Amino acid sequence: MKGVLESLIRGLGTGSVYALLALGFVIIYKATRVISFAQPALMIAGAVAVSYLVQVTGFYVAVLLSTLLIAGVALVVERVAIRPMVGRPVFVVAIITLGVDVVIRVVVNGFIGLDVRQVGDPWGLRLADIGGLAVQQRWIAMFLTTAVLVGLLFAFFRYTRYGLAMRAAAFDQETALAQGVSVGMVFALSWGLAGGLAAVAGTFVGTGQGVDQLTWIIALKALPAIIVGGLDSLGGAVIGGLVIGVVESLVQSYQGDLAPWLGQNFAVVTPYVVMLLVLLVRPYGLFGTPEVERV
Amino acid sequence: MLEVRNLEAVYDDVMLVLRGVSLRVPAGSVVALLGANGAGKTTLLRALSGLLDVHDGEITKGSVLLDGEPVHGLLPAQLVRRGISQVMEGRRIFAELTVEENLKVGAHTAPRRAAANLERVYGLFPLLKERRKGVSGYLSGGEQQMLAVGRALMSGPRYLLLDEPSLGLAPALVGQIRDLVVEINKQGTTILLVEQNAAMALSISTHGYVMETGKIVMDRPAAELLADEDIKEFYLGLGAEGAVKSFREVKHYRRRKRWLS
Amino acid sequence: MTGGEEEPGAAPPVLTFEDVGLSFAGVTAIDGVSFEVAPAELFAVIGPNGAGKTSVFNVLSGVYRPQRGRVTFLGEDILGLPPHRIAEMGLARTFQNVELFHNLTVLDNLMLGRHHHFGYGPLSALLWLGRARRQELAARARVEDIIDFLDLAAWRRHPVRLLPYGVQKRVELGRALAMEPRLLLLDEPVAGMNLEETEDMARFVLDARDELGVPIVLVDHDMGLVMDLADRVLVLDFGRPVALGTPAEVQSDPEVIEAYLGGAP
Amino acid sequence: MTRMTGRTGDLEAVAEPPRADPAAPRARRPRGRPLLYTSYSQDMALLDTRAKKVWLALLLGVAILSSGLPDDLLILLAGGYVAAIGAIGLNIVTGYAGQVSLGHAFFVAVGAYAAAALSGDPEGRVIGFGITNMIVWLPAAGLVAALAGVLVAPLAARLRGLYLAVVTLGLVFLGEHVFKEWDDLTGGPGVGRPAAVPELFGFRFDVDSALGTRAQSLYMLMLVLLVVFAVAARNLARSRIGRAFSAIRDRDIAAEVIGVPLTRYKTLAFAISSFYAGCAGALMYTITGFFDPGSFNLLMSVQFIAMILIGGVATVSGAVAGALFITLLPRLTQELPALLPFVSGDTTQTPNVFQIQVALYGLLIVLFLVFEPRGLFGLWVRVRAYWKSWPFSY
Amino acid sequence: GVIRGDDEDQKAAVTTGVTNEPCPLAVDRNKGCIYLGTISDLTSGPFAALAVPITQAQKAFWNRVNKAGGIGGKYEVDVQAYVRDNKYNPETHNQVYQEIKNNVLGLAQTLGSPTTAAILADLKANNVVSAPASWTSAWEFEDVIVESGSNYCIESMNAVDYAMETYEPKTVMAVHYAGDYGADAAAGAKIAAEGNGLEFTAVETPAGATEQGRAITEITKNKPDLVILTTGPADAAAIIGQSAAAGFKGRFIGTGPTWNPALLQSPAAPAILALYEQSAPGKPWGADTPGHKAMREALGNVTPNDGYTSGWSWSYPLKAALDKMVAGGDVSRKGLLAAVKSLSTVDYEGMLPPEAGNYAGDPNTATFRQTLISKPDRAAPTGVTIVKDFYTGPTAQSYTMDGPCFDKL
Ligand SMILES: Nc1ncnc2c1ncn2[C@@H]1O[C@H](COP(=O)(O)OP(=O)(O)OP(=O)(O)O)[C@@H](O)[C@H]1O
Ligand SMILES: Nc1ncnc2c1ncn2[C@@H]1O[C@H](COP(=O)(O)OP(=O)(O)OP(=O)(O)O)[C@@H](O)[C@H]1O
Ligand SMILES: CC(C)C[C@H](N)C(=O)O
Ligand SMILES: [Mg+2]
Ligand SMILES: [Mg+2]
Repeated sequence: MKGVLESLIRGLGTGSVYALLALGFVIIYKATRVISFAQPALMIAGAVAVSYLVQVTGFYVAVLLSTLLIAGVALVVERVAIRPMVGRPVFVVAIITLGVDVVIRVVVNGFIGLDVRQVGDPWGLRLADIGGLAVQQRWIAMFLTTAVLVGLLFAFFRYTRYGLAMRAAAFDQETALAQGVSVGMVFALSWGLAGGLAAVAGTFVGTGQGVDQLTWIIALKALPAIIVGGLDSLGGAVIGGLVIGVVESLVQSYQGDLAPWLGQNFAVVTPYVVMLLVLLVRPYGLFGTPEVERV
Repeated sequence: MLEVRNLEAVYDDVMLVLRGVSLRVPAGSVVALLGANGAGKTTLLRALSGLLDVHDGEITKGSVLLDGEPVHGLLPAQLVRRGISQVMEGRRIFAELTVEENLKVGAHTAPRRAAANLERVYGLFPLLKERRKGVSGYLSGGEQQMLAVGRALMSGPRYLLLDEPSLGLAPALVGQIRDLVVEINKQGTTILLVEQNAAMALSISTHGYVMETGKIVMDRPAAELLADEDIKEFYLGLGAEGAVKSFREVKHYRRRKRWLS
Repeated sequence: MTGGEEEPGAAPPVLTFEDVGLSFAGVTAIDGVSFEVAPAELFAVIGPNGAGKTSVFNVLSGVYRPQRGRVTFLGEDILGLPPHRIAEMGLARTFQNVELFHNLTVLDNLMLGRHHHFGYGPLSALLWLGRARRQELAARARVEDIIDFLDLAAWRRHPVRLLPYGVQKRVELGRALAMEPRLLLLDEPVAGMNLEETEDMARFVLDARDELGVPIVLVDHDMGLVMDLADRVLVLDFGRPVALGTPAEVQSDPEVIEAYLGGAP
Repeated sequence: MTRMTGRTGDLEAVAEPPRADPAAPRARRPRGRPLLYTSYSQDMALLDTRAKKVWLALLLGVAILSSGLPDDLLILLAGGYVAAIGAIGLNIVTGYAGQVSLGHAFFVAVGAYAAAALSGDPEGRVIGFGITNMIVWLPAAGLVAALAGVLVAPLAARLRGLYLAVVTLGLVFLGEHVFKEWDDLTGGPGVGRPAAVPELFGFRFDVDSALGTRAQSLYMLMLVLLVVFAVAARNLARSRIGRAFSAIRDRDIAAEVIGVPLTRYKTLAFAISSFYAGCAGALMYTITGFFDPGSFNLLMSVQFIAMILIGGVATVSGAVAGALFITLLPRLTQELPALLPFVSGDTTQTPNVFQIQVALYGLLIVLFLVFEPRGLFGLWVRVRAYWKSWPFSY
Repeated sequence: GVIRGDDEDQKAAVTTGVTNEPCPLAVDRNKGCIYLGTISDLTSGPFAALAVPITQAQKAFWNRVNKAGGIGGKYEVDVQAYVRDNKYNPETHNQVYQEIKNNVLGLAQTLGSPTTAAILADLKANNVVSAPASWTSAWEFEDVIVESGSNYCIESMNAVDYAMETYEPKTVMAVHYAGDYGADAAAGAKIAAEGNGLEFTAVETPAGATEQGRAITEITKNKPDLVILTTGPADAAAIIGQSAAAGFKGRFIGTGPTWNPALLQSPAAPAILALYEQSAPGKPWGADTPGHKAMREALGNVTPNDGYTSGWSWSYPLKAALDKMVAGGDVSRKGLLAAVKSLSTVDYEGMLPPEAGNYAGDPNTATFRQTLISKPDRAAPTGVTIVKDFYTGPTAQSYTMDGPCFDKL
């Protein structure tokens, strides 16, 4: 039982990182109907920026600066490579983000160099004792940070008109323009937010274990998470991320004993299995908006 | 005053669709723009609201002046802020948003007046109020058309460009739309009305233009147009003696208009 | 009268619609509507916006599944059949908001109308063997007739998305005709057209009925057109039938005037 | 080589399919189009104009003459031709039928393993049946992959847009897992297995022979196969099936209402597309002779998508052009930095040539798509439209 | 029978990849040039962090050879004209190999097993001698591949035998990547464990520090006395750090590529210092041998990394073979291969024992079986100091190399 709880908590910890990553994807999707494949690069860039800044400013300031920096990078990318594509087929834009990802990663890899870089977080691998359970402190930090950021985002979308503007722009850019929505501004906003979130997520990925040139791959975990939650739902992204994290963690712990016939490391593909199962029942994920079609 | 001078517009760098169009919409007036399918009416409205770009189109010559100031380089959002708002052809509602959300997007540039404008629109279209929580994509064609008109009013525009607002509306509602146009015009909004329902349009306009293949071919006060023989025949469906013709008697397709030859 | 010999009701009806009811979460779209369409009849359905006209079409073509009622087409019960099956039986329609395949040319759109008339499979398509080739040529000849008929020759190779609205409506009619329908449903065929184009469309509709003998169900808000062309008219309001009769009868029905026509024409 | 010239009639389909031209109405026929067709069959032919025939002859000539290029380029081009077969396949499901699939790598893998297993050494470390004749394993690989496509289709048919894209991406991850675990078939990650043996009735294409070097044989083999697959795809596109695919892409409800059964056609699209992918997979590794399960990843799927986007969606010639572009791009970017004197060849320096190469790869894709979102085909249409509609077609 | 365009370039050629013209960066312009290719994982692949220093060290190595008079006084060696990035992808590897193969005599480096396997047939058909950058046991069976130092399989056998002496474990767990690297080492650990009568389990783990949950669970649940790790550095840190945090007290021994000096900066450092040791096919950067000294001098002011050490030491057999080839007079690929086959010792300037360079015998006798064990040490340049110098454990000693180990897991 204790084992189950511990792997559940580990799942919630990694799940909150997936959730942060997923939020970035969802925000961009909401405004542009594009899955931005540049998120992995922005994430890793954020972590690497922290690993340099932390030596000068200390951890928390470094995270803040890195978040702003990466949001800025995302804004530049948006302005240069995405804005000109307003009104273009989304898949073309998706492939462009992929090219952007390649370019950014080359640069970031230059900064990573040969070694594993440490983000210098205050938690390390220290444990906290919660009701007799050994819980890594960084997981608690991840979970709380995610909760706070999600709260802020919800408030932003709830109390400003930009949430609606994003959805309108995503549905029909021309019509949104005709309503006076500055589609460019909406794009920039979504990219900026997503970039900042990626930086925070990247930093958390790096806690306790550092970042190297391969760390970006973890960002892909957000894809099944957003499908599970529904591509355009912020709440869904959070739930999806946590579900994926928890299921994965449980499978890591118990699949070997319970279902060895699934092969070694079945956990690696559980996010996708969960995704498929959810879609069998709900083709738009748990909270996604169904496409409206009538003739 | 909204004024178009000698405007030329091209799609895809090659298709010349407006060929030197000039037109004036004096403040406070209702101006009708008539023309066959493909004449370039929608293109002209796109040029006025800054949306040509989206269609790979551009203005290659001429100018658009708003109160004497050139505005043809401005972005759509800037134009909306300056008071030009458009009801687009084909309704173009945000199908995945609810009725009320659609209207709120219309108020994007005027958040402070949103609540008041919302009440005004609901007053004009009670049906929308009834369905305000419903997903707009499931509305019937005519209901969507009301929503599109309502949405354009949400920014409280000074100039309203209406692209076939009566399309798909039941006769009773066409009457209402006409009254509505008159009403908003009275409340101070200037209107450029593109319509296929020429009788309705001319009956409430001060001035009318007829456009064919990218050119203005007639430019007269609405009353004169209503009396014009050609307009009667080709736009109002009145025979020489003023009697309404029956569709069953129509024998030929594609007649040439006299003013084009 | 162009309807020809068959008096409505004499021969067995092509279509029967019996006490159909359809509603969506909270909205009643159709509520107990019944009617029949006789061979070669031009039957019109009118009513205010949201009255349920398009929904009737959607039920007929299998897009909506009503909660109650019975619908037969050519004597067969078609409720529950998938749309493509109904289309294969010979029911063709146009849509209120033009639903063409907008990246395809006029020609391809029309050829698509003939989709279920082909009988060759993937292999013969990949190899373009005799069968595929012969059938395509035959279909092309039929489609060219329609192009001539609807005067679409000038647009033949244009992607339909670039065509003016009125032409798109004509292409849609052409696509329906290419299906060689045994019943034609037209949803607001002249909306957004000027007078001249409306006249053309009226001509096409009449000719289609007269030359091909297809019965037609027409929905439109252009009263001039409806009253001129229709043999019988059904009026709906809030999904309920309000009146059914000849144009003259319907036009003078006070309930219809109240609900639909309004004061001014 | 003489056998090849008989195919002259077909390759031009690759050069320029008779797409509708948006800019010019029929009344003003573009130069090179005959003013009068005497029959619909002429009008519907793949090569309906003289210009197309000339283009064809030119392209084919160039392709054949290219067999005199150095071996390394031939190998590269042969790889490009195989990639083109795969890209044409993806174009069928994604370009024509509008079902965006990021799962192409999975179907490529299925084909590659089916072929490798069929033609593998029965005594070897991994599963093999010793049937090396291509005439057997190539269609078989296609069919096994097509079967996989048919199995996936029912779920796929329920999904739309990016949901479908990510689900098919999941397929790649699941497939990777299976292939990595199934050592007996794949040899396992980092170890791999020998690929299918390209043998046709005793003639081996993967060894030097009297007819030419190994590279020349492979090049010609892939060229011929590409022509065959491309022509078949063009045929499909102009048939009822291709039209039905496009109809589903443009407006699925309307398609169904005019009589196109959606699920059946989506399944068919996946099946045919996967058939192409399977064949491409089977052929792809005959060039290296060896492959490992790590190759069938997201990157491969994405590259296929990039090929059809860069080439121009829903055109066969676009897929071919895109495939060649993507395959040749690394070679190109390899040469470019040499022109920049300040770039270091020293791998410990940043930036060094190798980093610049990778960055250029990404950058060129971005630039290309930003400036020509309709791809190479769009570029071509633009050039053509410019000449044809001058001064103005209206 | 076809006339090839590239024949012209070879006018000044003695044979493929050897010219009488001096090297582009020649020290002595009177000498000819032997070109060796390099195909490595230079940017985006998983081993870039190792490949870059390997490549750099080899450049320095050959530069030193050239300065010292080159090969037999007649030739210098160029390893810079034909360097290609394989992105750790077999097809790419093959493509770039095709591109350079007519310009090089052999390959100074071909990184990775599946990648090298993708060109192996061609290497064999054309007698292209190549130095691999990987230590998999499969290479023992290929004449054209000149491997230096023990393979992963032997290295892990020795690691288990060392642990037997030192910690007397009862249970052994191999936590490993799949494939030629991880499975090769795990197979060695298994053979040694079985030979020593220990309980053995193998846990395959995917790459990625966040993917190690299962490995950690297995370790903390089964509490093996010894864990043989074959992963990458970041993953190793995750496994060691989090297992220790969860109370695991057993020992870890990792293979060479598992280590990276930066791990001592990670939060897992205390656990690593307490529980971890490292097996290796060669001595670390700071070792006191003439070869190491020469390497440090040649590379100058770089951040120490044992990628350099490996790249440098692998080059000795190629140099020995080239010397022998030039001395023997048959300057050609065949000549080089013959020279390789006649080498039974190589002078590694102390970096490896001379017997490590045995390419003459059959695979089983030629297999080199000595490795060493180091322990983490903050003071050492690459973070490790030797605790047990070159040795052969009893398992490795008696083991018959009759096929790649990874097939035996
Ligand atoms: N995006 C576009 N690209 C290319 N050509 C276009 C585009 N939009 C419209 N056209 C062409 O421009 C011409 C004018 O079209 P426009 O839509 O302005 O006509 P309209 O007068 O509004 O017609 P309707 O009454 O049918 O709405 C038409 O020939 C049309 O085919
Ligand atoms: N799929 C659906 N989901 C929810 N409500 C629907 C749906 N389809 C139709 N409705 C509702 O049913 C009613 C009837 O719609 P329908 O489209 O049939 O009207 P109509 O008579 O065609 O009107 P119009 O003349 O405006 O086109 C409307 O109130 C509409 O909002
Ligand atoms: C550089 C090495 C760690 C490479 C690894 N041994 C492989 O064969 O792929
Ligand atoms: Mg218009
Ligand atoms: Mg309707």
